[in-house]
Amino acid sequence: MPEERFEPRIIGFLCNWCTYAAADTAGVSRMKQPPNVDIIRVMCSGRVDPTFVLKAFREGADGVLVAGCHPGDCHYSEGNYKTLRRMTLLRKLLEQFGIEPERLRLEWISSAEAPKWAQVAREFTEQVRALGPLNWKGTVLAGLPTTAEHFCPEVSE
Amino acid sequence: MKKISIDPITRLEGHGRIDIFLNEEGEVENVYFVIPELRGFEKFAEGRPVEELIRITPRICGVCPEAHHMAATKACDAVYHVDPPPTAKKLRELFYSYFYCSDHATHFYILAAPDFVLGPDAPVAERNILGIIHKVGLELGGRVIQHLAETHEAVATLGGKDIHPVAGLPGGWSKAITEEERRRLEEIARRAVEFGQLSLKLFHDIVLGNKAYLDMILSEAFILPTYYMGLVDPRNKVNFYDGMVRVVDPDGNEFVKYSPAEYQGVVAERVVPYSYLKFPYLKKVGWKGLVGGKDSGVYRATPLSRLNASDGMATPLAQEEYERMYETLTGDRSGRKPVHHTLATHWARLIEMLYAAERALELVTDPDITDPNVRTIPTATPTEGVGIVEAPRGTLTHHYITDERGLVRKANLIVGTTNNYAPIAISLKQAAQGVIRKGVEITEGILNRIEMAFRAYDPCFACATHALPGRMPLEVVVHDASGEVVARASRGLD
Amino acid sequence: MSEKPKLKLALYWAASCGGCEIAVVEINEKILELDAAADILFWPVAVDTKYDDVRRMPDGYIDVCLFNGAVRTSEQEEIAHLLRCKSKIMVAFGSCASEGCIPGLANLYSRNGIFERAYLTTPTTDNPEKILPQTRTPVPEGELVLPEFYNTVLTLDDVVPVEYYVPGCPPQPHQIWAVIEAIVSGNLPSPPAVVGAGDKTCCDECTRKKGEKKVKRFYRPFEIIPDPETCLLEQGLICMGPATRSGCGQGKALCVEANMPCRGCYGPAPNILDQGAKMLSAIASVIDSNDPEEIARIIETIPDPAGTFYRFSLSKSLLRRARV
Amino acid sequence: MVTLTINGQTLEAEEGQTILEVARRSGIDIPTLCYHPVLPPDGSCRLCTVEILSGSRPGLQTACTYPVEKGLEVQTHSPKVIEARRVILGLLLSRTPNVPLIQDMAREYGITEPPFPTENPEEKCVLCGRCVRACHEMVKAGAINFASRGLDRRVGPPFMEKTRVCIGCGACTIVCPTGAIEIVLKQAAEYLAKPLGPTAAIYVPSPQAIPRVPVIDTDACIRFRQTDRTNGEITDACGACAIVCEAGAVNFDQQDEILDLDVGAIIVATGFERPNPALLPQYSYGEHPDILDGMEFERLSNAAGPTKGQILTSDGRVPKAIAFIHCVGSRDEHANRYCSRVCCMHAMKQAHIAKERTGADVYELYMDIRAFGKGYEEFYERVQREGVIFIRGRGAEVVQVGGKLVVKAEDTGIGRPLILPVDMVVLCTGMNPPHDADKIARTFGISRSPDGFFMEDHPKLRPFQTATEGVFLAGTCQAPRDVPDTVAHASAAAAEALKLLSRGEVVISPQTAYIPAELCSGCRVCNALCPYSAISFDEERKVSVVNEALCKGCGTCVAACPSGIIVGKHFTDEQILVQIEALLGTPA
Repeated sequence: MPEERFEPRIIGFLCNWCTYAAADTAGVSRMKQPPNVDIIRVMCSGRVDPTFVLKAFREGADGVLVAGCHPGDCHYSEGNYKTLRRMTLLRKLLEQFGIEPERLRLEWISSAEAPKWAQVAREFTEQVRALGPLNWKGTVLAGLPTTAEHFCPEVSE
Repeated sequence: MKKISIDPITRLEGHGRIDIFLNEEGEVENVYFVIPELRGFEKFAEGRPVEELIRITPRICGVCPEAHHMAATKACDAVYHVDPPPTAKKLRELFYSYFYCSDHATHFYILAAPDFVLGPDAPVAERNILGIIHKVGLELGGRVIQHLAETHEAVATLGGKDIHPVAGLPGGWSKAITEEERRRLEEIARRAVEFGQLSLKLFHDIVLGNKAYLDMILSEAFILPTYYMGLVDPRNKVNFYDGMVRVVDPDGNEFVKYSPAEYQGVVAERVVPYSYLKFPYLKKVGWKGLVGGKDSGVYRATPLSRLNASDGMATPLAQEEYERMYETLTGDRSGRKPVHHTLATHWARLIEMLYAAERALELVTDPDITDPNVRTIPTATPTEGVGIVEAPRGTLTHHYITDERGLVRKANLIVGTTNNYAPIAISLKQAAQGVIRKGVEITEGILNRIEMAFRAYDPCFACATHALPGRMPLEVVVHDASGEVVARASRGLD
Repeated sequence: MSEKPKLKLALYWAASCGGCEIAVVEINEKILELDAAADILFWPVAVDTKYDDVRRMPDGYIDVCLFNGAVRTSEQEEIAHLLRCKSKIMVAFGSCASEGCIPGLANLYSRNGIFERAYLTTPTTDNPEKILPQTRTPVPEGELVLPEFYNTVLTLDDVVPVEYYVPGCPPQPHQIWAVIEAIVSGNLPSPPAVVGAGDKTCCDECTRKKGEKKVKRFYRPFEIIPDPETCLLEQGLICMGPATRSGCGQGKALCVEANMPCRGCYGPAPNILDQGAKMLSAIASVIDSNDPEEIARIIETIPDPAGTFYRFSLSKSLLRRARV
Repeated sequence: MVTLTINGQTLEAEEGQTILEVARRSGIDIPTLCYHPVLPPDGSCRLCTVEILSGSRPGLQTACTYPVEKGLEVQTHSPKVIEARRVILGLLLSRTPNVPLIQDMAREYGITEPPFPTENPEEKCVLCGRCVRACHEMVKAGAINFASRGLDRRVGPPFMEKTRVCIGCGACTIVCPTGAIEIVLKQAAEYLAKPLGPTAAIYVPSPQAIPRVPVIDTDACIRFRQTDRTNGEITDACGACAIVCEAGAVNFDQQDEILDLDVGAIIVATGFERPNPALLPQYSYGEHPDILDGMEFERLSNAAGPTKGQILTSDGRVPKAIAFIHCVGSRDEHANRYCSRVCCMHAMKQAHIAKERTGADVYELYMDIRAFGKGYEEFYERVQREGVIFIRGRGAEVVQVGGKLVVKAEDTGIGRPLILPVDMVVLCTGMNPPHDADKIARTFGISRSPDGFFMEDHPKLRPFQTATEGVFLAGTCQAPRDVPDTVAHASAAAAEALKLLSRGEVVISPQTAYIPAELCSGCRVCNALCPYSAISFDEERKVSVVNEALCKGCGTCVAACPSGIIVGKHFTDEQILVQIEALLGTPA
């Protein structure tokens, strides 16, 4: 039986004004893009709490894509700079946890750049595919108790 | 054949285990002392900013976090090639002295005293601090508690927190003290000195005054000649905070005197498959297994060792008591050293406690002690450093190697109790052989006598294994020749 | 209290440093009140009781078990199960039992890495035959055993259900006493809950003056002498206070009072999922630059994010451990 | 006030006026030559000589320099005066026998032939010195002056050589009564040659300009050029316009100002930019003066334009054939992909005008005619009826063959290549977004669509609103559109803005941040993060507070809050975390 191709799970956090709009247009214009990226809409990339990224990795994401307006074009004027700072530091942290920093990607995609969105989605999917599965739950946390059970050890006199 | 160790219930029997094997004659064939814990601090120190180890390593042991805090702080001074301002050094030693006052008191009154004050054969349920208080009366009990409370308070004032202090920094101490704080600290130091004298008086009355105990202290079962290690000042007086490490041989002659940076040339640690703890020994003498004497690298690092390895105490009252102890135990006025009586360690501990109190008083009344200049900002590139202090349970060595940004690449820790792993194992075997005889019923009391040999070292295997758990309850399992368990006793130790 | 039957209390430690026990002893003279209010059935540290006694107790015989220490070996896990079933109320006592504490930092590495460092590569190690400790070792007289050393440091509630958590490394005596009083008087909140701590962050207790935060570079504690009045974070010292539960000091944050930044020993603030991620977010947010190069430069001054932001809570973090 | 009589007529005059001024004001003619209203009087040509019958200086005096005085009695045409002028004019005519102005003046005094021998019949300069005074007193350049004496006396730069001191302003040529000075400075020549550009340093931008006030082209104005080149040493050069402006409306000190206004709404109407046809080399724009773009043709055909609305080629001929090339830079993958929407119609309008005024053959080279507006299609038909020739096919190239223009195209109707020799080519360039549109967009927090124009909030439902509350778009800054559409669009924007203002309150989106005061520890991490300064710190309670009216709900503070207590309404942590779980919970 032939080796099955690895299909990465990717979570994308998209800002409402730029990248989400771009992704929307890309869809409406029937641009070719992989199904691997699951999108979560936030008003601004500045809303993306590193907690969300770690949560995504913990729950099994192989890659996380955070995308917002171009620097200077943020609908909220500065939010995306905060994102830039956070993701830069977060990448450094991920490395310490043995997660390739490339699994977390930050992109600036304006609402006008639907083709860029489609291309980034394709590229990143391939990039993560090349990195291989992360599957945190299934490998790193494999065998660790998650929900504590209550039982009494049998007592032998 | 039923294997004690694999039955999940019996495995619950504790964190340290003494396996005593009897031969056909019912005499002690062999004794194994097993430490089932490992901490891995050396590993996860890697990658940390070295100055953070000052706040991380205290978690090796919650009983003597101050010792690790201080060893780490000194190691960091060395790593950054920085010399703290005089007042910073004084504050550190002052802090450290109060810690000794409380730690030694904790051990003597809460752990050791039950054996002496209540007696080895007293009912289990009473052999604890509350029992002591009932026996010696609330008045003394109250003094003990007050002493502990006040010395903890002093440690907290100086170190920011009493358990797991925070004030140490490469190049100094994060916090100067105000005149108001100083006055309170002086008050505490004065009472600590009185308490030290009081405790010694108690020891003389209850222990030395009691022939049975004195005989036990002097008995063969509790004599073990080994090398002795301890930190000494330039005048070879006992010092806890700083100086050179001095080792004397069983005859009391200086074997080696080294500075912290040279420790690797002196000490090595032997790995055995049946325990998570390594056996340190003197490299130059070599590893001959679990035996004492001049030809074995086994050494001890305990209060008694420190006294044996020194030429006396740096403070008057302690010096007096120091001379008295050697007179008593060697039977002549020459003050011949060393003495090998394991149980004398308790006496030595009280002498050290008195010294610590006296030293604290000296420092807290030093005119510079309130000087606000307590920091030197390091400027040199960090490299490598070793910090050594005397932990109550033995010489404590921290050794860090960093990259040019001061991130730890390698760490090595040889902690107080570890030094004494081998001698404890030997003492246990001796004691076992001394008390277990064919046909003698093995009572709780008998086993407790074995533990007394153990307890004299005030072993803290939280430290020893840099593993957690801290306090280690001990299990004594006696197997007959067929491997059957014929007796078992266990207790929590502190 | 004397009328109603005395409370049955048990204390135990697993993978801990013992600081929690010392902290209990440090309630000082109150230890006598405790003695009056409760029977300490089991406290290996200070009280002589045999495991057999515990083993023979009926299930749920102990009213409250204060369990400190993380779970690192098979043995500790079994003890946790035993005490859980003998106790009505299980309390994760202290940072180790609650979040894994500093021992949890071992989760950045593997068991093998730890063994290799401890038994093979430390400079003073003498191990010609490259021996590693074994769970079973045959000796002439029989066999010696060691418990299994887990690859990952677990928290108490990873292995047994827990009613209450008492944070802190160690829990501060005044908080311990508050908890004991609550237990004795039966004034515990409905479980699961954190007791013996505040419901805000250290900043709430911190007495320093706080302003808007914009940081051009971060300093390590030994690099500057901070102004004693001003928020340490504003001075470029990474202080975990903002993401850390309050409760350590009575109206002051202990470490910060000593001019040292908080490291987070009281665990995650009440409303956050992951202490490290939250602190990372806050720290990154106050970086005062929009230029990628400069941002990278400033972040260079934060040498050890994982070891700093997860100093005490790694075992309870979202990722729990590193991939090695 | 003083009273005097001229030629027996009693007149009132003001202190300091000259006899000449008073006489001219009262319509009494006194001939002048060296006199110029904007120059200080000199009295050097002496043509304005009059006779003082009674006054402080009786006898023959120059009227341009003689200040009025009480009881002065003047005769401007007494025999003595006439005689004096005849002598002067005789001398002048002998010096410059062929200057029409002098000839005419002499003739008035009955002199038809030079009474004296002529040195140089080509001489034009009468040495009146107007130019010298202009150069010194007005321009303050001091580039020219009199040289030599007597017969050799002449005007020119030092040693009659080129001088750097001359700024080529041309003032001397303007004041010279006899056209004796020629400008040879290249830049000035070009400046004068430019047919469709402004014609003076001060001009009305366009005949329809509102308000209809002139502007000063500071690059051309003598005063400003002098100020620049002397680094502010000379700041009062020329000022001729100010001297002649009786309303005193000329103000050289006006500066650009930056005003801070608090407003409740903003309408962005920054318009479009003319594309530069030179970027499409096939059309040879800039290589021949008769290749124009639409705007230039507009100017040319304007009644107030340089040709008074006559459509002439650069050499002043009436063109016999004109080609209009559509879609230059529009619907072109090498320029703008979009249709500029207005070109078809303005091309047809201009063709109509061209046909009407020149009767030339007018060609429209088009791809498609987009006559979508009201009455547009009818106009298209009318222009066709007028004989404008519509050729379906894009103008491919404009070349010069022997100085004549040739347009190459393809007639897709007959599927043949086409070669049109014409006299004038009009390139129908469309509309570009302003080159600095990105700066504007950033300033107002609005975004741009792929074509570079500002992006409306919704193409159908919110065509002039933007994503930023209170900022509206009007006209071509949003997309190319013609006048009626622009008026409609702009009116709508204005109405929307007024709605906002009159309501006096704004509707804010529900996605705001909220800080439960009882949970806030006052670390103030969030304070500096809000771009709208919506977060303030309550020193009393030591907690941070969100002003929900200011908050736009970006959630940056929510993500940053280290104690996790800031609630991002409608995007709460819980909501997002369950999304993550849901997405990853299901098997891939």
